[in-house]
Parts: sequence; C-alpha cells; structure tokens
Amino acid sequence: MSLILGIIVVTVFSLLLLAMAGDKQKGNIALFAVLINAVLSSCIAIPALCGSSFEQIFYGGNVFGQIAIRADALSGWFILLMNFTMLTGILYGRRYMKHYENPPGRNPEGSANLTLHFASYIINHFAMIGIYCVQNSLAFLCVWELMALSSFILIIFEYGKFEVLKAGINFLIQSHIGIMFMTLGFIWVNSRAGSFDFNAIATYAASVSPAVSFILFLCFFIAFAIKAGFVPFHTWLPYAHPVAPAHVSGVMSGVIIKLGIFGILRMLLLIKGDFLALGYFILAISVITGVYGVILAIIQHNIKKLLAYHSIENIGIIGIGIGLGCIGLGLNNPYLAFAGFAGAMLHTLNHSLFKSLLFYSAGTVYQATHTLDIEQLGGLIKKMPQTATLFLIAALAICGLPPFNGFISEFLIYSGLFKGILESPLISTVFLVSSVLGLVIIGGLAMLCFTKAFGVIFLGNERHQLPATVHEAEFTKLFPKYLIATLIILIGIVPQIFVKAISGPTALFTGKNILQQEPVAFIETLQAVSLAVIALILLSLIIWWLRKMVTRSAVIVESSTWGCGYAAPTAKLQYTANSFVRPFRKLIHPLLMMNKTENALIGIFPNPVHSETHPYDKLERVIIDIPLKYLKGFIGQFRFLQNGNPQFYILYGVVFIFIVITIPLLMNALAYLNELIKQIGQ
Amino acid sequence: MSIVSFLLIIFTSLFFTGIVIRTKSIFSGRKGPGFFQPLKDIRRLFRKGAVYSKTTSFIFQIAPSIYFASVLMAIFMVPFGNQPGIISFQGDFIFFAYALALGKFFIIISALDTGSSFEGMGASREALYSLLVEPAFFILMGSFALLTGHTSFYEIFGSLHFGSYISYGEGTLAAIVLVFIALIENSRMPVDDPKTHLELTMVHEVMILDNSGFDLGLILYSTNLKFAMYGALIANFFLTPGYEWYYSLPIFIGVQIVFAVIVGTVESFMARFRMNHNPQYIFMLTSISLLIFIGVLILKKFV
Amino acid sequence: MAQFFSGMMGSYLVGSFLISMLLFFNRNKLVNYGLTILFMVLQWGLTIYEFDHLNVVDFQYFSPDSLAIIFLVVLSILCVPAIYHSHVYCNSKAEIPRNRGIYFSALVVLFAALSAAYLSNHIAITWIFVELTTLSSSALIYHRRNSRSLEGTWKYIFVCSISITLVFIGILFLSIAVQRTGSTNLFYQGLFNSAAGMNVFWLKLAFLFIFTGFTCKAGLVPMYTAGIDAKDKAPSPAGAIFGSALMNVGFIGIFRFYQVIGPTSIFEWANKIMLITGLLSIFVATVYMLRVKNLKRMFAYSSVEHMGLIMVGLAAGGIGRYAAILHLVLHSFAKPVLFFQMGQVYRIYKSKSIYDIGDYFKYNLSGALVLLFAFFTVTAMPPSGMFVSEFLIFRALFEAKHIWIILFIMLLLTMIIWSFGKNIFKILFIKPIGFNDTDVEKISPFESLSQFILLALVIYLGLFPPAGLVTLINGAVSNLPK
Amino acid sequence: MTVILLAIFAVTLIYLGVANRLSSYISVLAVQGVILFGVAFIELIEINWVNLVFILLETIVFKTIAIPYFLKYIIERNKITRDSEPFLPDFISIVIVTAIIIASFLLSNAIEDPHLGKIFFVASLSALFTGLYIIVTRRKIITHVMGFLVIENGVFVLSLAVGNEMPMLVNIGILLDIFASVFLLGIFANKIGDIMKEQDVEQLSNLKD
Repeated sequence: MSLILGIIVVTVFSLLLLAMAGDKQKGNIALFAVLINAVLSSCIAIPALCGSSFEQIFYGGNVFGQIAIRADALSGWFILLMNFTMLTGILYGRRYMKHYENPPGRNPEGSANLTLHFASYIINHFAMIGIYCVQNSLAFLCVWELMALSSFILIIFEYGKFEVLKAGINFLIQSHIGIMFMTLGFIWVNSRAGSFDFNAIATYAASVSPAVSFILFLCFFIAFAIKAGFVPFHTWLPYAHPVAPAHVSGVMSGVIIKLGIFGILRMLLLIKGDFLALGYFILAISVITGVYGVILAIIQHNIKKLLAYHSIENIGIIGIGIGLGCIGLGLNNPYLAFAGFAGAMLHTLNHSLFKSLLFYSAGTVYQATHTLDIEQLGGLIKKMPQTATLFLIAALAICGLPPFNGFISEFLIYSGLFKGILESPLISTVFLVSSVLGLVIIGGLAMLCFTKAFGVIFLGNERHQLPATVHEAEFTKLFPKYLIATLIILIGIVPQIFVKAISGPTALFTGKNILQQEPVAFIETLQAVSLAVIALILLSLIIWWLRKMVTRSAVIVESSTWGCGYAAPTAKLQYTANSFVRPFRKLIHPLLMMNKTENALIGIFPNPVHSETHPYDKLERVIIDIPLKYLKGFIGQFRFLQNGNPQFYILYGVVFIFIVITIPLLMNALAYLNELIKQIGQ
Repeated sequence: MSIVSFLLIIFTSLFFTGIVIRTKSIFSGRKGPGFFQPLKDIRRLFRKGAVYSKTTSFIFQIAPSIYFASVLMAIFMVPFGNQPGIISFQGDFIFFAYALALGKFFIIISALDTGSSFEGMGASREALYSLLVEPAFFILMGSFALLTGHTSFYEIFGSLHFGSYISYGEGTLAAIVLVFIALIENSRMPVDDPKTHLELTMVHEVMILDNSGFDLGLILYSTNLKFAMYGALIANFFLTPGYEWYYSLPIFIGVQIVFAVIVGTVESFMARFRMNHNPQYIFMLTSISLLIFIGVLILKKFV
Repeated sequence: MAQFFSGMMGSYLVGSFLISMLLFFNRNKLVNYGLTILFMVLQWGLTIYEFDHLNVVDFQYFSPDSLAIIFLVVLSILCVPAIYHSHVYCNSKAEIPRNRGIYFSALVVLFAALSAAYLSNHIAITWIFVELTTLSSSALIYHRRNSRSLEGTWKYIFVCSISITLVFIGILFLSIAVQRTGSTNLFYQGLFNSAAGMNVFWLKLAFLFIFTGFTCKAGLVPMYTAGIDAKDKAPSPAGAIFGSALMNVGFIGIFRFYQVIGPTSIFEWANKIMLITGLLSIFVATVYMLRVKNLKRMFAYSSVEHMGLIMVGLAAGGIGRYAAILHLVLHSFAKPVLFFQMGQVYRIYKSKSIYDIGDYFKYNLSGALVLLFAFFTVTAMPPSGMFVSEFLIFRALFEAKHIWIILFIMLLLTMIIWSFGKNIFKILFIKPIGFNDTDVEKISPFESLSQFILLALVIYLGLFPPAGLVTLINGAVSNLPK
Repeated sequence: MTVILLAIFAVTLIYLGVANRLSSYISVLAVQGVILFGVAFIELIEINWVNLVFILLETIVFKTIAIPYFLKYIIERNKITRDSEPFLPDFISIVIVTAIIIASFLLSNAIEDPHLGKIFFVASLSALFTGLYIIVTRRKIITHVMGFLVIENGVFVLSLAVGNEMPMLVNIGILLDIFASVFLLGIFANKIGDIMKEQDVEQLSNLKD
C-alpha cells in the first residue's frame, strides 16, 4: 500500500508544484516526478520480475468493489522497460521543450500549455504504472482512459497547427473505439461472472467452450490491437507520431503502443482458449502487419512518419513472436513457447530502445533544420556527427543487424520458427514458414528503408539550403541518447543476461515445468551468439587497424566526387530518397496509392515543371474513408427533421402516435393472412 | 580442427577469380591473364595511396573494413564436411545471413556517402536485389533444417548424407539455387555485368566508383572470398563426412573449380538481363527454394 | 386553509409566488439580489424539510417520494449557480431593471413549478405544474426580445401547448379506464393499485398520449424539436436549467405513469416503445451533432442523446433502471456546466457559432479547462461519473440480450464524440477568423469555480455514490416489476 | 339533443375544411363555442352548480365572445390578409376532413364502452385531427392558433364525456384553454405584430439546422 500511496502522493504533489513553478523549472519538476515514480514502481517491479509477485487489494467504493493491485513478472518486465523510456523521454524532452519556454509574465497561455504538457507527461507515466498493475475492470478502464487522454494532450502540444489537432482527434477517437470494445468485453465477463476482478475473466473463459472464449479474446484483441497499431487498426498511428513533440513520439512509439502488446499478453494469460487457433490468427495478422508497415514506411519521405510506420512493422515482429509462443503452447512444445514469448518481450524492450533513440535523433534534426522532409536534408553527418552516429546505431539495430539488440530478439524468433518447422504438424509448418518468409522480407525491406533514411538525411550534400546555424546538439540533449545506445549495444553483446531476466515472465505462459531446461539451452546458444558478435566487432577493429598500418605511408588525396566525366556535379544531381526507392515502388505498385500530381513537358524547350507524389494508405481508404463517407451520406438523409417549421414538429408527434397504433394492427393483419395461407395450404 | 574450412576457403579464394577469367578467355579465344593476375591487382591496390571525395565522411572510411570483416565472419560459420566452422551454434546460418547483410548495409551507405548520382543508383539496385535474395536463402536453409532435423550449418551438412538419394537430388537443386545466389550476391552475369563500361548499367561496380587504394582492394578481395565461401557451401552438399580427408579434399577443390568454371561459362555465353527483368528473375529463386521446401515437406510429413 | 399551511409545500408555493411578484415589480438591483437569495433559502428549506419527511403526504397533493427527493435536491443544487450566473449575465449586459425583474420572477416561478411538479402525487397536478413550467420558461426564452428569440418562444409555446394537450387527452383516456374500475382516483398510488384491473385498450392509448406529450419536455423523439430552439435562445443560465431540471420534469412525467402501468400487461409493449424512442433520439442527436455549428444547439442535441440513453436503460430493465436515473442525475449536473461556460464564451466572442469562436485557451484559461473537462465528462469517458452509468446501461442491455443494439449505440456515440470533440477542440485551440482581440473582456477564474465544483460532483457521484443516493435511486425504481 | 348538437359540431369542422377566409374561421369558432355551451349544459346539469356556472361562463363568455373578438382585433391590428392561405386546394381538404370524421366514427365504433357516449368520442377525435390538419396545412400563424383552438374544443368535448364523474378534469381542461390560448394570442397580439410584419411561417422558420 505504502508504495502505491507514495506514487499517488508524488504525482499529485508534483502536479501542484508544476502549476506554480516558472517555465524554467517545469521540466526539472517533471523529471524528478518521473524519476521518483520510476524508482517507486521499480521497487514493485524488480521483485515481481524475480518471481515474488506483488498483490494488494483494497476496497474502492460500492461501484468498483474490490480493486486488486497485482504485479506479476509480466507487469514487472513491462514496468521496467516503460520506466527507462519514460526517463530518457523526459531527460530529452525537458531540453527539447526549451524552445517553447518564454520569459515569465509574457504569453501566459504558452506557459500554461507547457504546464499542461508536463503535467500530462507525469499523469501518463502514473496511468501506465496503473495499467500494468490494476486488475479491476472498471479501474483498469479508468487508468486506461487517463493514459489515452493524457497522451492526447501530449500529442496536441503544438495545437496551433491544424493537422496536429486533426491527428490528435483521430487518435482520441480510435482509442475510444478501443475503449468501447474493451468495455464490451468487460461487460460480458462482468455480467456472466459478476465480478470486476481479472481473475473472473480467467474463471469465465475456463467455463465456456473454446469458440466462445476465442470471441471474447477477439473482443479484447481488437481493443488492444488498436492501441498497438496492428493492421488494419493502425491508421491513427502514422498521423499521431509525426505531429507530437519528438520525445512524445519516442515515448508513444516506445511504450504507449506497447500497452497494447501488454494487454494482449495479459489476456492470453487469462483466457486460456484454443491456443493453436489463437496462434494462427495472431501469426497471420502479425505477418501482414509487419510487411504492410514496412512497405508503407519505405515510401514515406517525412522522417517521423517513416518511423511511425516502422513502429507498425515492429509491432508485427512482436506479434509474430506472440503467435509463435501461442502455437508452442498449443502444441505444448515449451521450446517454441519460450522462443516466441521471450522473443516478443525482448523485442518489445529493444524496439522501445531503438525507436525512442530514432525519434529523439529525428527531433534533434528537426530542431536544427526545421524540416522533417528528408528530401530537403543531406550531409548532416558533418554538422552533427554524434547525432548521426546515434541514428546509425539505432538504424542498424532496427534492421536487426548484429552486433545490436534488434538482432537478438529476431534471432530468438527465427530460431523458434525454424525449430517449429522441424517439430510441428503440417498446417502449423506452413504458417511458420510463411512467417519466416515474412520476417525475412521485413528485414530486407527495413534495410532498404534505413539505408535510404540514413543515407539521405546524413550523407552526401545538402539537397536544400539549410539554416546556417545547424550544429550538434548540446550534451544534455545527447546524454539520454547515449544511455539508450549503451543499452542497445549491451543487449547486442551480452544477450544471455537479458534473456535470463525474461525467463520469469515467460514462465507465466510456459508454466514452471520447463523453466529448468529450455532457457539453459537458449543461454548456451546466446553465449555462442555473443561470442560471434564480439568476434565480428574485433574482426572489424583488426582490419581497421591493419588498414591504418598499411596506409600510414600512402599518399591520401582529397578531391571532389568522381562525376563519371561530368565536370560540375551539383547537390541537385544526388540520388533522392524518392529515386532510391523507385525500383521497389514500381515492384509493389498495386499495393500502394500514390497521389501523383505532375504536368507533362511540352515543346522542345519545355518550361520547368513541378511534380509531387503523396503516398496514402490504401487500407485506410478502404476500411475507414469509404465506409465513413457512406455512413455520413446515410445520416445526411435525415437532416430535414429540424427544418424550423413548427407544423412539421407537430406532425412528428401525430405520425409517431399513428405509427405506434397502426404497426401492431398491421402485424396482426399479416399474422392473420399468414394463418389464412396456411389454412389454404391444408 | 575446425579451422580447416576457413583455411580451405581462403586458399581457394586465392585463385577463384583467376579460374573464372581464364575460362572466359578460353571461350573467347584469347590468351588471358595468368591465374594470379587478380591477386596481383589486389596486391597493387593494397600498396597504393587513395583519393577521398570531399563529400564523404567517416562512413566512407570504415565501410570497406566492416564489409570485409562481415565476409570473414560469414566464412567462420561455414563448416567443412563433418568439421564445424570456427563458430557454430544453433541457427548460425541466421547469423551468417545477417552478418553479410551488415556488410552490405555499410557498403550501401558508403556509396550514398559520396553524394554521386551514379553510386546512389547502384546502391538502390544493390539494396533491392539483396533484399530479394534473402528469402531464397532462408527458405533453403529452412527446408534442409526440416530435412535433417537440425538448425545449424554443421549439423545440417553433417547429417545430410545419411539420407536416401532424394537428399542428393535436393542437394543438387539446392546447389543450383546457391550458384544463382552466389552470382547475384557477387553481382555477376546475368544480373550484373562487372565488365560493362556504362555506369548506368552497373550495379556493384558503380557503387564502388569512388573507392580506391586499400579500400578498393578489400572490396575486390571480399568478392573472391564470397565466391569461395559459396563454393564451400555448395561443396558441403557433396562432401562425404565420416570418410577421410583425402576423399573430402579433392571433392571440395573439384566443386570449387567446377563452380568457377560455371561462372565463367555463364559470363561468356549469357547477356545481362534488362534491369527491370532482374527482380522477377531473382525472386524466381525464392519460388524454386519454396518448391524444394515443399518437396522436403512431402518427404518428411507424408512419406 | 389550515390544511393549506399544514405542510411546507403550501407556504413554499405562496412564498415563491410572492417573491416572484416582488421581483417582477421591484426595480432595485440590491433588493433583487436579496429576493433571489431569499428564494434560495426558501428552496433549500423546502428541500431539507421534504428530505426528512420522506413519503409523508404534504398538503394532500404532494408527497416527496425517493424520485421526487432526488430531483428536488438536484434542482436546489443547480438553483444556486443558476441564480449566480443569471446575476452575472444581467450585470454583464447592464440589463434594464424591468427586464431583470421579469427574468428573475420567471426564473423563480420556473423553480417553484419544477419543485411542485416533482413532488406532486396526482397526475393532474403534475400536469398543471408542467404547463406552468412552459409558461414561465417561455418568458425566459423571450428575454432577449429580438425576432429570433421571439420565434424560439413562439415555437416553444406552440409545440409545448400541443404536447400538453396530448398529455391532457391521455389523462382523459386514463380517466375513462379508471372509471371502468369504478373509482375516480387519479392519485399515482391509486392508479398503481387499480392499474391491474384497467382496460388495456384505454390504458395503452393513455400511455401513448401521455408519453408523446411529455417527450416535449423530456427532449425525446418525437417532440424534442422545440426544446432545442428554447435552449438555444434562452440566456445561458436559463438554458442550463432547461437542459437539466426541465428535462427531468418530462422524465418524471413519463416515469410516474410508467410505474403505474408496471403491474399491467402492457408493460412490455411500453418498454418496446421506450427502447425505440431512445434509439431514435440517439440517432437524431447524432444526425445533428454532425451538422450543427451553433454551440448551444450542439449541447442541446447532446442532451437529447443522453435522454435517449436513459430511455434505453430504463427499457432494458434490471440494473439499467438504476443506471438510467443515475445517468439522469449526473447529466443534470454535467450539462449545466457547458451552458454556464457558454455564457462566458459568448461574452468574449459575442457569438455562438463555431466559425467565430476559437483559441479560447488563450482568452480564458480556466474557462477553457472547464470546457475540456466538461467535454470529457459529458462524452462519458472514464473516469467521468457518467461512464459508470453508461457502463451499467450497456450491461443491462447485454443482460437483456440486445448485443446489436449495444453495437449500434456504440457506433452512434463514437460519431457523436467525434464531432463534439472536433468542435470543442476547434474552439479551444484553433485561431478564429476575423476576430480582433483588442478589447477582449477579461473573465475572472472565480466565475468558473461553480462549474469545476459541479464537474467534481459528477465524478464523485459516479464513482463513489453515497449510500443515501443509492438507496434513494433503488427506492425510486423499487416498485417496477422485476 | 346532445347528438344533434355534436353532429352540428362535426359539420362545422367540415366547413372549417373548406373555409378560406379568416373571418369565417372566427365565426365557426364562435358557433362551436355556442354548441359546446349547449352540450355542457345538458351533460353537466347534475353536477354542483358552482362548477356548472363556471363551465358555462367559460364556454359562452370565453369561447364564444372573448376569443373571436380577440382574434378579430389581432387580424385588424396586424393587418393580416383575410385569406387563409392553405397549401392544399379546398377540395382535397374537404375530402380529408370527411375522411377524418368517418375514420373516427369507425374507430369509436370499434370500442364498446358503456360509460362513454360514442358520439362524444367521434366529435372530439374529429375535432382533434381536424385541428391538427388545419395547423399542418395552413400557412399563416393565426390559422395555427385557430387550429389549436379547434383542438381545444375537441378536448373539451372529450372532457365532457367523462365530466359527470370527474368535473375536476373538465375544470383543468378549461384551465388549459385559458392559459394556453390567452398566452398564445397574447404573444401574438403584442409581440409578433410589433416585431415582424409578415405572418408567414416562412418568416418564423429561421431557427433550424
């Protein structure tokens, strides 16, 4: 109780403090609040992760009934990774927000906006801790919505711009749809089992047929999938991420969408249905998600939108892990289960790391250059080498390349998939192979995408006149990124430690029995992997050193890039992001929807023409825009009602009475006719 | 003893391209350069100084080394018959592929680093082709994993042969696929023509236009290494572990030579595909390997 | 006469009548203040008196049962901020004494009529006081004295008169049915006792007419129409009352008769009608929420939506009845917040159209926060109290096996939230076009205090309802059939 | 006797359907007042005389004299054109009104109820629906008021039907009459004339969405 009380007190107190403090201090206050809350919640999380679950139940009035606060290993794992990203987020954000501070007294709504922002940051952290711990349906809904609303306010920080607000509302509505589905599920369980406690879900799900429990799971799955951004529930995500401030985008992509993953895992723990079917379902949707996400990511030229689509892709990878785990449970093959769930959870951590790093770097680039359109950037590596390096590390990690963390989780999932191919019946083999295929394609496409992103943003020459003041960010801004980078490399080099840590939460799924042997096998493999990784690094260093030795005496000449005979190459001649991905875009053209505006060249000496392409999400068009259009059209049919003419208002009443009287009569008449026909029939 | 495969690959790499060139010159009726001409060129390059573009950054400097290191790393994984590679673990072929990918990543961004339109073009093509090749390799390994019930190079090849003749059939088919993969990975005919003189039609060569001196040497030599590595992989399908080295060794060498000759032949008798035909050609490999997989599936699950 | 003053009720009616008269003729501002405060005291006196005389018949025609007490308390709570904001409103417009006097006397009459209508235990008496509310509120609607407000008033009176006539016809039918049973007793209790023996045909007709008539006050399909104009044209504080207490009166009219037919065989039929009406109301609300650009009208339509939800909950039965009344109470606290705040908005922008309003966050911070939180509350997002009642309503529907209806309602609610949110955030954050902020009235945060309190009340009552409220609500729905 | 009166009442309704001058509407209303006076007198003869006097006063003074005069006054004051502009041609109106009467006749035949004189039911229902019909199909607001008054008369007839058991209801009905119609007409007389000249519904249909 004391810990929870502490967290609440800290939150409230810091909010009050925030309201009073000056702009300069707000960031630090938020930092301290998050820090203390992080420490307190870790005090719950770490023991939970080690296996001693935390449980407290207190009475929350006659509406909520008993509110159970439980933190098992799963919660522990997620709380820890959430805390880390929230910390780096605020560390970075309080510097990022310096741009928006204003001297005391001037522009009060500006500072009020700042207060609102940091307050929602704290509340968001608080709410997420709640989401991981609270196990009472109503209370869960409350903290969930608290999280949604606070992140909404976080998103719309730069509310002056129209598209920001639009994206924010889009986010709000879709998360509300999620809430609706969740509510439906909870109502279902509550009205059957009569309790708000999550254990009621388990007992109810156990008491019904697998098909029914599958529907129940589906209900929750949709709710959480909207938050996590599984295709086709992803459409809010590419709007919300780009418009938010960089640290918020990082946090959203890093932890907030992971709430969806957590929810799905939690429901898997509670609803023990037909795991094989669940596994196939999740696997299928995840592969689609991953591939679709990365395909759309490649054609984006707004750096943050690109990253947002990559979040969808990574959610897909995590989903593949979960699906694999479910299949493992279904075939009660502990190896698969372990590989799947461990891979999924580790990738959750990894993604939260490198994605936040990417977003922070993007934010730094944005604040330096005031543009997110990568076609206008270039050559930044010379002006901001540290940011570039950090971005490169994150990019390599997200492509799942050794020696970084992304590789480890993908390796786990891969080895699980291959193992599964060996040891499972035909149908699941087919599923597994197709997901191998999917995973490989995802990896390859991610590589294409990030070579493009990194190359076009940081390498070559500026494609566009950048403000002269582009320079490296100050250390306080870089520090959190370095923290993340170290962790990324650490996981890449000594994965076995982290996998040991995950064995706790994974055991919840696989059951205690296999906890002994399986992780051990994995640990051995991973030790070998880490060996290989270290070898790779050493090898590179050795060759680098050799190169130095050999070329020490050689003459080094500086010159302009070889223009293949063309004497005066300009920055305009460089390959653009668009042209870089053009062959790919041509390949998958049917999947895409490129709104292209170009006017043809006319005459022998044509005037300069301007052409631009705007990629649009085809799925969104199909499943959101078009139905919404028809719905609005239908509803528009009824706009005659309030036509300002009192005669009609009277008429409505008369018609109502008339209809209510006549319809039963008609019914009777029909029934009578029916009888008559029957009689004739006889 | 696990070092042996590494040594063998290094050894064969020394005159692999030599053989290729010699084959080509024979077919074209020329008296070509000596076997070791390529090596001589590379040695010269190693000694030479270098020209660096003002546009480039440190990426351009480190990329070749990492590329080379990644290839070496991949070679560490390759076994020799019943001799495991230097590093071998469950699912090492995943590491194998990803290590190569790492090298490719760096070579691509180093091409972009020069800010030259041609190199960007090459980079784009290289990235696309390599991402199209990957699935074939993974499905191939998957099917052999399924066939043998193991998930590491060494175990797969170790236990490949105690099967029926079918496994040899699979092996041959797989060998063909691997040959193609090797051709693409090393950007040879029919996907790419290393000897063309028009940058617009190059893939790999145009990426390394600006590399010179030691770096260029590294890149060129890593090509040899890659050839030898894939040759070794192919050879592994036909090695007969359990027998003594004096059977395995000749087989290994022979396979490597045949492979080199095939490459040479293809290059002398085929024209390069049109650029926009390359993707479907490459993706065809994936379909073939899927066929292999289905074959294996039938073998294991139905029979 | 003695019996007239025996209870509190008689003196209350007389007192409020006198006060309203005085207000009508008085021209002095301070006296005006004093009289309104006096009335508040009277109102609260009545409330407290009736509260501890639960179910004690007072002055023969009034008996404070649980439902009446709930609504009376709600009304008395609302009456304080309403009168406060009315004063603010009048001062801000520097109202001429005569209009001020008319306004307040009408307001007092409205309050008195509402209280009486809540408390009355005789269908005809309820009817009379409901008629009285129409008349008094039309005076309030007409307060601005321009052609639009006149039009609003005209429509309101006209439609209300027709609907009240319908109610009267219903009562006549009812009396026919009653005569069948040989009694002439129109007290709710008497009706309830003799209902089982009544002629179904007449009872059905009676219910149909009475229901249709009262939908006008309750703001439900089919007769919701005039109420929209009324809420739009009346001054914001009056609009707040129209949007809450006045709708409660319509509800109470329906609910009491609903109770009466509880024991009869037409109960199911009545449930069907109410369910359909509720759904139609939500639908109509959605149609116009997507369309309207006038804030007050938007709020009015959202009231229609909530009343529809309440009807659905009532029809669903089970826990839904409890939820319906809880929702009604919470709505009566939440909706006035928006109307009160609207008064401040209007003072800044001199307009109610979304196109002219914007960037409110800049001009009135506290007000903007009120709007933000009120939006979250009214759209029933957890942890708003209304979420709990909505949750329970959905649960009742679920238990009544109306899954498709749940999905339908959820769809509509989502669309409502979407358009509501779009407009609210436009107001809060997007810069208005052609609005010069040179001489913007600075509004003190203190004016928003009452609204914050009401919002807090909504959350508190929703999440941690005090035992008293729970027992009252359960008492109110107790004599409905299981 | 009652029957005859109510029959005449019904006939007046039909006449309303075709009348196209406001003046004739007013006279019809006056006539109806007289008829109601008669009916009330016959029906309620046995209830206590205070009530009776009150009711009779209401019918004769209010319905027959005051309101028609008031209406005339308004029409002159606001210079309302004397034509009641219907949306529908008279022929259709008369058909419809007749249909209404027949329908209510059939409907009330469907009910068997000893307590209720069917004829009352017929008259009141037809008055009710005719009133609604007039409201819906006439353009001028003043005609709406008249339609409303017709409805009131219908309700009054209905209340008479149950009146001898429950006089109180009759009084309430009268209350309704007085309240509503005075109020409507009051507004009409004072305000609408001042603020707007044209009394078209179009004029008063600005509040809409």
